[in-house]
Amino acid sequence: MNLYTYASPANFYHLAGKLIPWFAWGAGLLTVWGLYISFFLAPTDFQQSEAYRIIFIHVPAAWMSMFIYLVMAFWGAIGLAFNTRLSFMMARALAPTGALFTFIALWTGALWGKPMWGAWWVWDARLTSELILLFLYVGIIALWAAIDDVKRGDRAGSLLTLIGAINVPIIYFSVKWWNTLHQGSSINLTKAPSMAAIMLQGMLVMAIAAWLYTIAVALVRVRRIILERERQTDWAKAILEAE
Amino acid sequence: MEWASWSDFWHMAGYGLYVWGSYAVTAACILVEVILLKRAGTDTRRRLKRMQQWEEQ
Amino acid sequence: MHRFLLAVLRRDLTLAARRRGDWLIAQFFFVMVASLFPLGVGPEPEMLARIGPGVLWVAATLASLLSLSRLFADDHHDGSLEHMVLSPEPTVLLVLGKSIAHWLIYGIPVLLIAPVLGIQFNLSWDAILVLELSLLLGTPILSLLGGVGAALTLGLRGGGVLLTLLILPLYVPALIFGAGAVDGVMTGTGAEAHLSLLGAFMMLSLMIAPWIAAAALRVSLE
Amino acid sequence: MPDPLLSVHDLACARGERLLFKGMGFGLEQGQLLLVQGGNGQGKTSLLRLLTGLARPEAGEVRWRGESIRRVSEAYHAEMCYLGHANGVKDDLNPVENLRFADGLHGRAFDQKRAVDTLERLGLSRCLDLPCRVLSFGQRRRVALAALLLAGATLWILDEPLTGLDVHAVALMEGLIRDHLKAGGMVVATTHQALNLEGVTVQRLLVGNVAIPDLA
Repeated sequence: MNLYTYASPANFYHLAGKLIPWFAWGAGLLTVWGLYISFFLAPTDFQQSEAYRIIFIHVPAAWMSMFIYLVMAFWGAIGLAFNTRLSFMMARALAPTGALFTFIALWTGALWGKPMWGAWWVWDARLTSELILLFLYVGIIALWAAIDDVKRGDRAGSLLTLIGAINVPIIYFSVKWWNTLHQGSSINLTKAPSMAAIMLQGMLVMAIAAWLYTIAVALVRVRRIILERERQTDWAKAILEAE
Repeated sequence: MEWASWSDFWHMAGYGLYVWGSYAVTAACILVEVILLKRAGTDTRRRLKRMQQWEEQ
Repeated sequence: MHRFLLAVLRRDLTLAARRRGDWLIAQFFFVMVASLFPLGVGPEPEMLARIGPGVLWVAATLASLLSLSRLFADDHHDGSLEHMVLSPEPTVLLVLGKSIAHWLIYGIPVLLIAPVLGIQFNLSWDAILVLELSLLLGTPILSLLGGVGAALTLGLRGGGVLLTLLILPLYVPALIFGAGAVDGVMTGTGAEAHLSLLGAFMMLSLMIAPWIAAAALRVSLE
Repeated sequence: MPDPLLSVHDLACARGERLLFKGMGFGLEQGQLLLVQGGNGQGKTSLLRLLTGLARPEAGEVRWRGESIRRVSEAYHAEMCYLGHANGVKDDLNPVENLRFADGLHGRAFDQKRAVDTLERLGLSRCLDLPCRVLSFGQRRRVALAALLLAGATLWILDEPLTGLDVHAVALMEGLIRDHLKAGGMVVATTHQALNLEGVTVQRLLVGNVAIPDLA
């Protein structure tokens, strides 16, 4: 079992400990740079005036919410296929941050939508799938919370993540299609306004910052989970005693 | 530079509430997550240590 | 293989026949939820016809959840679920059999009751016909996906509520296509597209859900 | 040397984060009985569930005819029958119907006469047409035993088969096990009670570290 030794929780615990500061500092610096671009370099949009500056967090948060879900599904599938404990722990460590970004995407979406379309909430495909994604995150976290047995929880949560991963694209397209049929809501959200290169750059910097932040937070969380699950082993005992 | 003054900056051409509402809530969310994470970390370590002491007796 | 499937079906149907109260509750729930809406939104016929398809679909969805929490729980409780999983046939067939049995016990009565409720909601005959077709294609989805939720939450405290939380988001496409089909025929845009998408979603659920539910069931029994 | 019919290799089992046992290995041939012993919470039931294939081991594997039971689970389950703490008897059905559905689910043709004979042999002749709900715990256990007999499996895995049985039923159970072993069957069982099994070679397996006095 080669995979098993490489993915050994003990090694990973120490590796993660070394990596966390790098990711955390990287996230902090990039956030500062991203915020500088968002507020001082990016020009006023001629259509949306200053309100568009919300997209510098809205779009990265929406990207992250979906990306984290896919990564969770990936780790879950790896765990189910190869029975690697660490992949389940990664999936668990990512979920709260994924839910957080989903919430941020919804919140900022509402605050952006109000001045732009005159409504806090519209049932368009992206907002609706984001809402369903939040429900999925909450469901997965609730399932983990309800199952005391670690092994069962890991596998059950991963199966739910997988079936959700199949379902989210279907939900997106069904809502999108549903909207094109309902003539009542005439708001067209799919038309992207022409975007200045500097705006795109700001969004990308913020997205990378969010990405590094997610990695840092997930590593902190996975270290805690590892320690909890491995507390019977000698190396974990040594760590606990040293502190 | 887009802004003539600080009050211009906070005003955001009338969209201040929306823009700053977004950024403030995002910052608060991340702050809460980091604090909770820190606290959960120390709690877990303390609990595990306590259990270890108990088991060794 | 099909003999095993038939055995599971016959067993579950016999058990349901012995305990009629259990599945009648779900049907009464369906009727009651649907009847509460006119009281809440007012009796104007146009308004009722407008919301009717959605209300009936949501009520059918909730009623399916009510009966799904029992899908594996009773057999788990008396140990017969373990015996069935340990039979020489694959678990996926067992799950498929139990999902089909659930549909026969819950879905068919919904199909029989829905036209009556459709009349209450002032739906036209065309709309009622399409409602029936959409439920015919859509309720199996509820039974199949619900099997996944029932397997995942097997034996958990508060499993019924958790099941609702896990499965409702997955039902969204069925709800959209199902209620949309009836809407389509009422607004004159036609129902064929909705119905064929609903059928496609049903086929997809049929191909994927039993496998995931079988895996979940084995995980839950460990 | 070929593997015994049922063999266990380097098996480890954990409950939660606690390791119950590891490095377990044994083999069982036709006509042999394995008595699993150990105190409460030492992992007897967990071991039996590993043997059935319901639970998955932390490490190691269980083999049937030299193949991992994960790979040949369908063939294995056709030759194995498990009786756990719960009887697997449906309260809403009468004993005969219970046996009929058990047969159906295992792909066997139902033989009404044989089922009734077996139930009568187990002392249930007076309640053949009563729903199992009204039967006592011991009587329901007998229905489960009838299903075990009718399954015609080579390997019986019995978790506390004597719980809730009266003296007659215990004697009956002992007879059934003896007959099964003589006919070339195999039994893995846990029990807290003494078993009278003269003429049978008993293998013992101690799970955990709490010694238990001889029971058979």
